[in-house]
Amino acid sequence: MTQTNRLQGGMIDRSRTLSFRFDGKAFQGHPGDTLASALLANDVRLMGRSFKYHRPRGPMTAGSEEPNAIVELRTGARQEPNTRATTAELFDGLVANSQNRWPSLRFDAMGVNDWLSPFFAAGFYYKTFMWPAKFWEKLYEPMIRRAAGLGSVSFEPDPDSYDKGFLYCDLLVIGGGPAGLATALRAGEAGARVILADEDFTLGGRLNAETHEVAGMAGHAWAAQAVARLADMPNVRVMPRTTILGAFDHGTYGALERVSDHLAVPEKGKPRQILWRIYSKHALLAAGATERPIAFENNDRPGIMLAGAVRSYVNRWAVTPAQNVAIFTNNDDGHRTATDLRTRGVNVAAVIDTRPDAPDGGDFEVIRGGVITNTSGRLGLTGIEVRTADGGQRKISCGALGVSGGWNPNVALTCHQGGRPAWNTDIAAFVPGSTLPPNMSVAGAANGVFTTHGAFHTGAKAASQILDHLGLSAPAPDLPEAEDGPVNLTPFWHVKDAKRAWVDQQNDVTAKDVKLAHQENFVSVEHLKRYTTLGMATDQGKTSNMAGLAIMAEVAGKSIPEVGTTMFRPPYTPTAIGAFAGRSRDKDFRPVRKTPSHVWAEEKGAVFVEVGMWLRAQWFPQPGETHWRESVDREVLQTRKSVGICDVTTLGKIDVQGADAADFLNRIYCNGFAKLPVGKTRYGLMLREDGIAMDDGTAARLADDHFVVTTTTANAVGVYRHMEFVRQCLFPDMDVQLISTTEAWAQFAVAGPNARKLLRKVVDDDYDVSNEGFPFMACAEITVCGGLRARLFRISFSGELAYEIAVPTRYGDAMIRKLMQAGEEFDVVPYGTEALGVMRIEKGHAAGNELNGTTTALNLGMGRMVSKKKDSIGSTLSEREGLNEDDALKLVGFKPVDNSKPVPAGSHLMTKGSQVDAAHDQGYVTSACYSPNLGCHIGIGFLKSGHARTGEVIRLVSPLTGIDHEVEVVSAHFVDPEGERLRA
Amino acid sequence: MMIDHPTLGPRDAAEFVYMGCASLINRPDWQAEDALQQFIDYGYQRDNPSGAHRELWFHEGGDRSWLVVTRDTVTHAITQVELARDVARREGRSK
Amino acid sequence: MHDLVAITPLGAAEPRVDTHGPVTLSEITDTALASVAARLGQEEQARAWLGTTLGVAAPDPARVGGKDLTAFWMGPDQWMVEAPYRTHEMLAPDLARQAGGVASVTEQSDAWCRFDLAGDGLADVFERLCPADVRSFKGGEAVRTSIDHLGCFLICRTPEHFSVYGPRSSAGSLHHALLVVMRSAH
Amino acid sequence: MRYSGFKVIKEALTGHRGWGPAWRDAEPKSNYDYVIIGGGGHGLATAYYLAKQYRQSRIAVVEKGWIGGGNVGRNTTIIRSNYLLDGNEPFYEFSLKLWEVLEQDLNYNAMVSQRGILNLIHSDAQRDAFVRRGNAMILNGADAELLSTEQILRRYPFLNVNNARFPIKGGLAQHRGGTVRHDAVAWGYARAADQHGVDIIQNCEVTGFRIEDGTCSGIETTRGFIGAKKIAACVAGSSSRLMTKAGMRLPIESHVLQAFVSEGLKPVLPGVITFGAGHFYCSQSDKGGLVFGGDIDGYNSYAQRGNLPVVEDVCEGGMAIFPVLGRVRLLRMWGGIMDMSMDGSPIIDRTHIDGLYFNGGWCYGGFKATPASGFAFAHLLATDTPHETATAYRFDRFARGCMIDEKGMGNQPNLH
Repeated sequence: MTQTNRLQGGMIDRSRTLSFRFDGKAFQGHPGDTLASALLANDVRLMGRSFKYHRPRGPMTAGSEEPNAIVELRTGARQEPNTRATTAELFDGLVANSQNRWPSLRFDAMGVNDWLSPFFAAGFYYKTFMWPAKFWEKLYEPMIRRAAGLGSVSFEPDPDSYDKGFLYCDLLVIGGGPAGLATALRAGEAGARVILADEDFTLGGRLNAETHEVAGMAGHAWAAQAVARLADMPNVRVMPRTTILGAFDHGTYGALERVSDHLAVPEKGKPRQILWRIYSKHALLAAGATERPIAFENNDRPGIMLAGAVRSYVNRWAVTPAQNVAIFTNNDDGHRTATDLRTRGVNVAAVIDTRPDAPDGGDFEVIRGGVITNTSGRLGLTGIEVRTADGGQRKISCGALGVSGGWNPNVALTCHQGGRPAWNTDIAAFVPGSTLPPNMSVAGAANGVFTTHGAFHTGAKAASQILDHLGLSAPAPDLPEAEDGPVNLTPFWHVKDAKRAWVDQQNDVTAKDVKLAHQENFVSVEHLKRYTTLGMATDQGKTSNMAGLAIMAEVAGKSIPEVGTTMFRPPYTPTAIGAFAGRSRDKDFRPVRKTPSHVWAEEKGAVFVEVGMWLRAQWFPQPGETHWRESVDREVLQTRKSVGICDVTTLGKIDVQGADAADFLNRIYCNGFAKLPVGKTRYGLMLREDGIAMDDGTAARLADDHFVVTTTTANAVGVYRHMEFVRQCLFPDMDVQLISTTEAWAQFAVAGPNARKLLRKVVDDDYDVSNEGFPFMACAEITVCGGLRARLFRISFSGELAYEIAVPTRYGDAMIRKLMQAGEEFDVVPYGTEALGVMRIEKGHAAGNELNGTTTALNLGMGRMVSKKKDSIGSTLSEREGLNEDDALKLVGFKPVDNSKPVPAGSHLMTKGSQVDAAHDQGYVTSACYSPNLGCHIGIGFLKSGHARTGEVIRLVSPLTGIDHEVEVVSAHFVDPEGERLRA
Repeated sequence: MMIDHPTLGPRDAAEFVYMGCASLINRPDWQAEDALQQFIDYGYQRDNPSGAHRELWFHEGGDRSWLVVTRDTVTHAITQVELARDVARREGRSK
Repeated sequence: MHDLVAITPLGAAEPRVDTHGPVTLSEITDTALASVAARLGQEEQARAWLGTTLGVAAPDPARVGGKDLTAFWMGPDQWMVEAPYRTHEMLAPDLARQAGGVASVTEQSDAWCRFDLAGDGLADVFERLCPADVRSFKGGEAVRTSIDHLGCFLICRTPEHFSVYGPRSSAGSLHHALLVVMRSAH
Repeated sequence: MRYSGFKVIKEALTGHRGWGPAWRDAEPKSNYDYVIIGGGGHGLATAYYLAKQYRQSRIAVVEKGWIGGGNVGRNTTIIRSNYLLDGNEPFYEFSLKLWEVLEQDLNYNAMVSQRGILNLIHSDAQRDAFVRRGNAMILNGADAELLSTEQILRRYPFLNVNNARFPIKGGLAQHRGGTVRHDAVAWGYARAADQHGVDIIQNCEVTGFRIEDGTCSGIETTRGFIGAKKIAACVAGSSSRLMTKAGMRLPIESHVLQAFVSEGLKPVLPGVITFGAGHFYCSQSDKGGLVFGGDIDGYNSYAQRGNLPVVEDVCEGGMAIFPVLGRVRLLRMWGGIMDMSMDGSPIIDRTHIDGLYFNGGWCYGGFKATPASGFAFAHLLATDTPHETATAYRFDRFARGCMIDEKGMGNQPNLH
């Protein structure tokens, strides 16, 4: 029994047969099929289960608005939950499984919910499950969660890649139906840069689904010709399988191109999907319309679908959903479906038309003024019950039912920027309102013009206007002949007195639920939606919102536009999270920055650590070292004993030049810089305008009008931005030029008593590095290794005699090798960020943990640095009382009373004997380490009244990590407090 | 969102870093009698209008210009873009 | 002459070359760079001097130009001068001397890594990398833009030859992004 | 009418005819003791606690649209009290305690689900900061636990640890944190307030304040003048727009924060999880959708919608830690207007105008604060003294230099 429902003709390639499996069973279809069309061809109508009541469901539509026929597509890591069978292109080997059912689609134990549905009315859960309170997390919620949800994820990383891109155009045409094609042709011929995007894999829109002729040929043939013409234009980009997701500000559109979803797996190196950001000067929305159902008793059985979808299946895919089909309609479109079915030789059981004055059909029965009062068939439609105009009841046997309640223009994108649609009584539907996104026009069915003729003409008119705006001209178009039938429709939303008539099929919201919402005063559209979940399903309300609104209007005694409409929000159709992330995932989430000595450090077996984007050497393990502390202790001790080398390139460097450079720095730093002599470096503290410390570093004066400023690694970008703000916005007449040079120079700290001796071996003889010739805080431009330009700064973060030497980055690798070689006789060690941290804590230097955005110069023990004699950023607001309290937090050091105890960062401080709670909090430890020099853990941190409490024993508590012991308040300068070493 | 850069033409706002109200250009005089109060207002009080808003954007991913952009906070429509340096000079800032 | 041996931004002794489809991606190391920013009030003089140095007018915004030396626009009254490193290792100090105080010059040679892409279909590659309108480029364009979170300069020498300057420390990430997209686009 | 399981069963068997309106649609009276402007979570909670806890009467809530239509109806539903600073932590912990008894108090199932919240740690410095925070929480009587990566992987086995740009080095958990069905909070408070006699007046927009001699005696609205002894503004993102009508400038900017929900899925995430090296946090609703968000767009906006770059940034964060989500589809995105204050913390205070009170500046942390905000604001309105957990939320803290800056970002609202 293969493809028993396949008809003649259609836009499928019968020369090839594709095999696929659904719920383990093998089927066949053809290229051009969707999963839904192929299953229908094989007489499979049951494809899913609904969300709440687990009702059996089949496809309701033939497009992306599908609420019912959603499946788990593919298996393994590529399993894709909630995939619309109606848009999934068939490929050979496709595997799909039904979802939200157990144990099988045909027998779903959760179907019991359907029998219990009276208890599960809208919002029932807000009224119960409250007792006892503890049971919610333990019992009720797990139960609800297991039952809820639709498809499942594989729990394996998505193996496919996603790409991103950026496109520019004069005109973005959204939708490749007649209106879109006509517009694209016209604009393309006029020379505009055009992008034509359509979600379908074959452009043409309804031309592919209808039997209307265009210019004397089949509509789909005309569409194919138009697409071919467009493809030949170099200024036009035709993008099938591309959904415009959202209309964002200033002509920016998001688009998803499904590059590989029609393949079993993407080609090597190719992405699964691409998220395009399209920058358009104009956009034309020609996204067509979506048919809407009518709500009636048991209107959700597999085999009941929209009448237009029946035509799509019949005409495009040459598939009939059953051999005997009935139609339920309030408009002429339904009759068209019957005609098309008859043309293809399918039996039409009857056309039930709600209109007493419905037109005559062809060779099928029309039941005028009739309504469907019930349907039968547990897993698929077997028949309908009809109440005729005279009140009689008829039972009609059928395997499928096409329903048409009219069409809703696809206005979603017109509303993405806050615009509201307007009600059009003629077609009883919302059409685009007066406030469209800037530079968007709408044509064709999306604008409520439902004929092919109208689509061509409104498209051509929009094209003229857009071309005028672009300053382009094109000859008046010769529009093809096309059908131009009027829309004959009498609004009819639901059959009254139904016990259960589905409005939102996926979420199982019935007409009664809408009425109950009204009864409970959830009348506003947003309340209705949120209370009943109407329109919150994966179809985003495309098939349900209108009926819900209409029923609410009816019970509230208002018109539909008075009740309102809900907002349409992006994305137009649900879109893979992976696509929005693009290439920036896993290890490629953010770029990596490597230091100039990275290759060398790798050779040395360094352990690396992420510091922002940077990868830095954390420590350099030596053979035999089994614990990181061994390595770090060794690096610290050896540096303090002899000499160590550390790559400090990551510190930000900003080149500041200009006649006013010194004055500029005087404004930037709270301490004075105007009088810094050439050849000297000074420590500087920058405040934010609110008086809080922003960053610290050094500024070296290389010339009268030339400084090099360093920043912390973390704040390099922010400080540069801030300096540009001060330069451009606050003091625009200062002669100052700024540029970052962070990456231009490889910079190494050479620290320790033997630092000078080591440097002497690499610095060229022309330069004096003696203590007298190059004292503490000196700086100079020098040469090294026989002529390489370099910069030398005598600054120290470790507290030792130390220098920082900078060479052009390309020589950084060679430089560290040279330094290590020169240091061999001193047993030089490379040290990483851990040892760097230990030594700066031993010296009591503030770093990121102390400059945490809430601390002032006063807190940092640098209150006196804030010059009162000049204007600098932050100096005024730093004077506020709250920042200058007598017992303000001050940076001090801590040593454990019991030397074996740790002093962990993040611990809080309590006065001895006081209560341990927030009210008695005295401060906190910011940075801590084991000091191999002191032989115990030490910490620095902020303590109320700070130094005044030196010698006091206080209580260090970290209830989070189970720590509570005593520490002594000491100076933060644990090592060489007088600074003799760094001046040596 | 697109910002029509006065030198470079329309550029994606993603290339820019936003700071806030352009009134931040008008930094008070530190020697004024009521300097502290002026700085408090400057630092903390905002018009925050719904409608036209003059605001500072930094073209960090571009030419490193600070711009003053006049943008409607309800519709996001941008009506004017100027180099902040020109605005600052016009508003009397110097050195 | 010093005895230090340079390594490439990708961390090797020799520059790397990769070809995929019609596109060749080359790591370029023979480039010296120096930024030139006009001093306040000296904008016209700085532009004139730079024009003399380049042998063509100082490039307009978002443009690149020159002969032996080339320069591209970086910002208001600010340019980046490019020259062969072999012959111009001292580009910045040389320019600083020549500028005679009308411009501030800063060495930028090693702040950047440079990758050149040559071949057909480069727009297909770059439209997946950055929000620049590369399809409209005819040669001579220079824009600062963002490639996978990296601030880069994109220089269109000709539609068949682009240069990308990115932060040198992230050469590996930038190279990876370029290669991935070359494979995706071609 | 009391809600209960028995009532649900009874109504199910009798056609649901017995359910009445959850709250009345009241007509505005000419005079009240208290008028609360803003029918969002905070305004309705204020009215409820004012009526119930402080036994005040003649209370109205006026709402320009439909109740619960602001941020209480468009957030990512998270509750937690994992704050660091003294000015904040007691308040948010008080709020969490109120959440824990909310449903029984309101007789409304708002699905308060203490499924736990976890902040991932990616660096040593971040661990130091989280240890300090966790200790502050415990010292304030809240719960906190420092988890190892192994402990985290037991709960989230599919977290990206093998191919991560920023490795996970642990996490700070608050097990009492979790999620709440956000809309139900507004409805629950509205229903309970209504039952205590509060008038809820929808579709009533304030057009001005009647202020004479420094005293506010009522509001002009689209439905006429409404007099009151005390007027309480509680309008979140619209704070500046409203208070301008009273001649006030605020230390607040309005910014857009986007949020996202995926299609429904069978259970994936057991709790709330926050990425520490990017902008992404996520939980799963009872209905099955993944509810997630990230950072604000960063520019002033009243538009309730954002732009693509932030959508992409958030999803990049998601794919950095959960590459299993690649094929999960984002169903809907939306934006709310955040009243971003100058230090990232709120204001609950009297204004300089007698009779006019202000509650705002919640940034994107307003939802979790709903019960305590209502309680503390009711306390202030009823007693003219700040509630003990909200003493720091004063207007003058900026002038005094007593900012409550959790993130340490200073006076730039979009960085908080």
